[in-house]
Amino acid sequence: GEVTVSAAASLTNAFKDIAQIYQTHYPDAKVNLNFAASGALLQQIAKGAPVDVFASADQETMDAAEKQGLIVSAGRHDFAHNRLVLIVPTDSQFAFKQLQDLNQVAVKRIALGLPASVPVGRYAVQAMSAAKLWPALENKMISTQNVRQSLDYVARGEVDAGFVYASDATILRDKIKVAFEISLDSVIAYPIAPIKDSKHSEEAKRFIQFVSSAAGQAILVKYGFLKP
Amino acid sequence: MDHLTNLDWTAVFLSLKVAGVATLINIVLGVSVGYALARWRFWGRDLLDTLLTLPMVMPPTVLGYYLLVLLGRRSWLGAWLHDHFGFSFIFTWQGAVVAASIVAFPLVFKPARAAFEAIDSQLEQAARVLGVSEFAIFFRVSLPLAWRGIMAGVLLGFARALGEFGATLMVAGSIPGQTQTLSIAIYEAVQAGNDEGANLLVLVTSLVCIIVLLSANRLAPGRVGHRSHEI
Amino acid sequence: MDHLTNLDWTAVFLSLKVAGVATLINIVLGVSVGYALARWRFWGRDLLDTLLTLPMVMPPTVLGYYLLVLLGRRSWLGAWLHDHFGFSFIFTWQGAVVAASIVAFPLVFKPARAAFEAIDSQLEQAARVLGVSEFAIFFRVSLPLAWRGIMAGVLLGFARALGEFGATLMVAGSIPGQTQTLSIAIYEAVQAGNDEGANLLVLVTSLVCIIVLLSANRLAPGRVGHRSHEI
Amino acid sequence: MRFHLNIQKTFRSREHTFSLDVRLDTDAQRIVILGESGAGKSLTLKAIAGLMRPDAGQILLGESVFYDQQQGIHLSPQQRRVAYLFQDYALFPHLNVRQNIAFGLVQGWRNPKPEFADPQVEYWLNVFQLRAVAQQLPHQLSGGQKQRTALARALIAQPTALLLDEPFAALDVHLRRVMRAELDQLQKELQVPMLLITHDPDDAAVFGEQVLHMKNGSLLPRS
Amino acid sequence: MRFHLNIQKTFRSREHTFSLDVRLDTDAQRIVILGESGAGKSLTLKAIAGLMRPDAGQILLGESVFYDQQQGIHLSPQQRRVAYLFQDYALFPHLNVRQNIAFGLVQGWRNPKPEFADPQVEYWLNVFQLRAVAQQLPHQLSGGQKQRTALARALIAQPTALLLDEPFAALDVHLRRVMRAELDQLQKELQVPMLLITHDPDDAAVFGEQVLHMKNGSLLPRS
Ligand SMILES: Nc1ncnc2c1ncn2[C@@H]1O[C@H](COP(=O)(O)OP(=O)(O)OP(=O)(O)O)[C@@H](O)[C@H]1O
Ligand SMILES: Nc1ncnc2c1ncn2[C@@H]1O[C@H](COP(=O)(O)OP(=O)(O)OP(=O)(O)O)[C@@H](O)[C@H]1O
Ligand code: MOO
Ligand SMILES: [Mg+2]
Ligand SMILES: [Mg+2]
Repeated sequence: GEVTVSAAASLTNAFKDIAQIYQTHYPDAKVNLNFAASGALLQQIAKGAPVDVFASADQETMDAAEKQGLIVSAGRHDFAHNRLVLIVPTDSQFAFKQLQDLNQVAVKRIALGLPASVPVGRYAVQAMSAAKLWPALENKMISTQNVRQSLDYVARGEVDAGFVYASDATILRDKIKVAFEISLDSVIAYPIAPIKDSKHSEEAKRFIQFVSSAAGQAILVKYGFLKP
Repeated sequence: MDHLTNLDWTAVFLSLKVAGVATLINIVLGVSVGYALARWRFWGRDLLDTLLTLPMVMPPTVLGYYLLVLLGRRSWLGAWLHDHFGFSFIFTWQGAVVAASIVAFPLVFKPARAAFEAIDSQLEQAARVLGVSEFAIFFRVSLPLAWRGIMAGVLLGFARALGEFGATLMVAGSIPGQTQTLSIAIYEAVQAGNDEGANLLVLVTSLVCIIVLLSANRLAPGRVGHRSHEI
Repeated sequence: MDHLTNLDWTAVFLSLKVAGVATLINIVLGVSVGYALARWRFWGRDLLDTLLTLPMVMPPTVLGYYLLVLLGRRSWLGAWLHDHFGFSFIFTWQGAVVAASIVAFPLVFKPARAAFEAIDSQLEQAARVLGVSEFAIFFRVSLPLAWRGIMAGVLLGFARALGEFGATLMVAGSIPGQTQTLSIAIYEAVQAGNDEGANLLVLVTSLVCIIVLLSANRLAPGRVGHRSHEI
Repeated sequence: MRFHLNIQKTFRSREHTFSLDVRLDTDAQRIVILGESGAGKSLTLKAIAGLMRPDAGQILLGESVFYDQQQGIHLSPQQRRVAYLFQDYALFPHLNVRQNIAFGLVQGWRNPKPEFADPQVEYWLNVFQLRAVAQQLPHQLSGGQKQRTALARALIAQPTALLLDEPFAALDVHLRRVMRAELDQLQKELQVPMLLITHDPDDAAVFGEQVLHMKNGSLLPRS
Repeated sequence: MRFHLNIQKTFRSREHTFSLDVRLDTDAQRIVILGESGAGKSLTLKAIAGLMRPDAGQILLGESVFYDQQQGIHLSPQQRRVAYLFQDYALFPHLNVRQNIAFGLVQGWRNPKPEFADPQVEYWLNVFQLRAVAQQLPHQLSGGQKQRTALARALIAQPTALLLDEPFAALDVHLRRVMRAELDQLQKELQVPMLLITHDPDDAAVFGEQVLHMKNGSLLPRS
């Protein structure tokens, strides 16, 4: 049958591959993928968009969906983990090893996904706060609309560094490099869940299973995600 | 590559369909509203004009959000449409048409109004005295004389409808083959780091736009009674 | 709430500054280009017109990306500006102006061209015979007669510049108090699920736009030689 | 046919006020209006054609009430069906001579084609010597060609009255004579009232069953 | 002053070809052109004013070469500085009577103010009896008022020649007489060549030092 999957923009490449393999596995299936920012996807679902599966980039959005009764809570689970990394231009003059290094005067600007709406920004702020760096670094931050904008700023040398997920760092590999990984108190986990109003709940369940299967996980790993 | 080429064509046709239908709607609505604003004097005319321009100032995503609220299944209108016709604007190409129409509407009605106002009203009077109905005067005198200005707006509106993605993405989603227009595909390719794909799509969109605009220029009815600068 | 109110006002003034300067630039450039396209016949004129319309069809984010490539520190132009003047468009309000100008440019030049083409060229000839220079004729005859159409485009362009956020965000970033315009603030509020904040900002933007557009209508020079429909 | 005119209208501009006050009641079929420039001749014809709404008064033509302020009647120009020649022609700039002349012959929302053929159109093209320029647009015409086109356009439909504002002003003496004869004949066939504004004494001689003088917005008694 | 005219120009429209071929060499200061409608009179004046570029020939006025195809000379209208009255007036619709008349008096990029005061403007407003309507826009004028405004606008600057296309066509007999006298005097003061197109034999009588007849695009020898 047909199944419509709303997935966070950061999952674009991985889910395109997964859907393709899924369809060769199950020739009767047809996967419609709908990508946007997690928040936009939630708004669409809340207003009755005919979606069967929701894969969010953060727990908060999925929590909100659950609170509004939009998803089947029993079917919710995490299907991937990610790591927070600091990236710099390949020709960067800096050799950052830890968050404290960002506190030099020479470091002028750092790209950060808008904490209010971009999950990666939220995790980065958490990490900087934990390291007691947050108010000090705050006015070096350039807020970005999404991960891609952060990547572009770093790649074009407009900022000295940027916070992204390890999976995002697989894009523009020739222009950026990972300086170091940032350890967090909590794990970064991607939740997936079937939608309550779905008319294709069987197909939805089968797709969610496939994402968590070995085949699905292999693809996710290829794009920089970790097994949950 | 093959896959990409296939994808392109559906997106191209979908974009043309969405922008084309939206433009048709705006020709009818925009020209009528422009004409009404130019001809009828009523209290609050300029305020109405300004209110109708507001879709321009709103970030399209926000506009898309409001449309979602208005047309979604939970809304009065959305529920009614769904219950009676089993139809919903959300995640359909018709939803994309609605979004594109609203975003492009001010571009059509405002130049149309200015063009109608620039007509020498004595010509419309001459037509009246000749016994031709107001309806016919509109098509036979006012419209041809305002043609240039109207076309400028319509072509701008078409280009905008073709390029719109903020509101469209919100209302219609981004489902390849169904609602993924060229500009959404571009946006998505950029997000996914597929820069060559994005550049190719930008090229395709630009070509589509150039072809449509150039052919529209050819379509224009013969130069409307104007001397060249020197004879 | 207090914080929000404070933020609003900087964003309001910044938005007005950006949209205002962008509109001034477009009045000069858009009207000149519109005039040149209307008056000079050269090969590829319609093609040039179409190419200049292309910023309309590109998703603003993509346009912003190209601007980043063009103006960024790694570009020839960006590097030159940085080395000689220590100035960069990126992350400055001037960058926002560039983005807003480019996005709104087609809205200004296209209606302007149509308005200039609609002028009865005999009037310009009459001015020539009276010994008035071509430069003065432009300001004393062509511009006043094309005024309505030009204003329609300029007001559309202003609204668009005020509402633009895709390209602006890319070039200027979103630094509160420095480059965070109203529409970027709206976008962020919506993204953050702060609906009341977003609604308030939308209201503020709409009011700003209404006030500016209505006052611009008042500014228009007296009705340009047109009879009311019935005397 | 009785023709009753009693209209008042005031125009105020910043420095200047112009008051029109025209009273006329006549059975004459051919009326010529003479008068100095700015006397109100054109405004009077406009009021009769329905292009200017007076402040007060009545306009009656035979049985028809064109305008009556007290009864609140103000027929639209379409309902009056008069032939009206604009002093400055008001030709449609996007239509050629043939289409301009045929304009009132076709109803519906489409203009006559550039090659529109019709016995009446051919007749007027010949009589007014416009055949050679039939395909030309107004801006490609000479002054006299424009005037003849406008006159043909006005006369072609079967009008209830002929209102002609200096119909021969742009024509040479020879053409004036030809067209005067043509108009003379037409009026006799149609038997409808004709009001003609002119500065040419010859026009007054041919058409002036009643000759009126206008001055400062009012008609003076016959000279 | 010698006036030499030798121009050729062909207009082709779909059904009709019109060829202008005008040859004139004269020392006369006052030239009246008569001729049937569509003969090419207005086109000839346009060529002299620099508003129409001939296909071939020369236009010489005294010492000045206005146009010479072989030498590649084609002065702009601004350089010729002739007074030209358009047959259909071509008044600026956005300027009032006063501003229209003063238009050529001010250089620079701003139009004269609506209240622009200048002895020359006052003079012509009085002479042409336009004082009362000085603040009105063209669409608020009568036909004759428009024509007088256009004539005043043309005459006010010190021109090198007077090119007048039916200057009195819309005026009543009395005004014609007044303005004819005025023009007569002006020409005598300025001592510049004057070409006047008219259909009125009285004009020919007053101004016709040399009377030319035009037919089918060519000038016939003096009648
Ligand atoms: N819209 C208007 N506003 C103000 N005044 C006007 C308007 N229309 C006409 N007038 C004035 O009314 C007067 C009469 O105008 P009208 O056109 O009837 O004159 P006319 O008798 O036809 O003169 P002519 O022979 O010069 O054409 C003029 O003084 C004119 O300035
Ligand atoms: N742009 C043009 N294209 C084609 N034909 C033209 C053009 N302009 C003028 N003509 C033709 O040239 C001829 C001469 O026109 P012109 O205006 O010089 O006549 P005129 O002698 O001034 O007549 P009138 O007394 O009626 O004003 C006319 O037959 C006209 O149709
Ligand atoms: O600024 Mo937009 O216009 O996202 O489509
Ligand atoms: Mg008149
Ligand atoms: Mg002529």
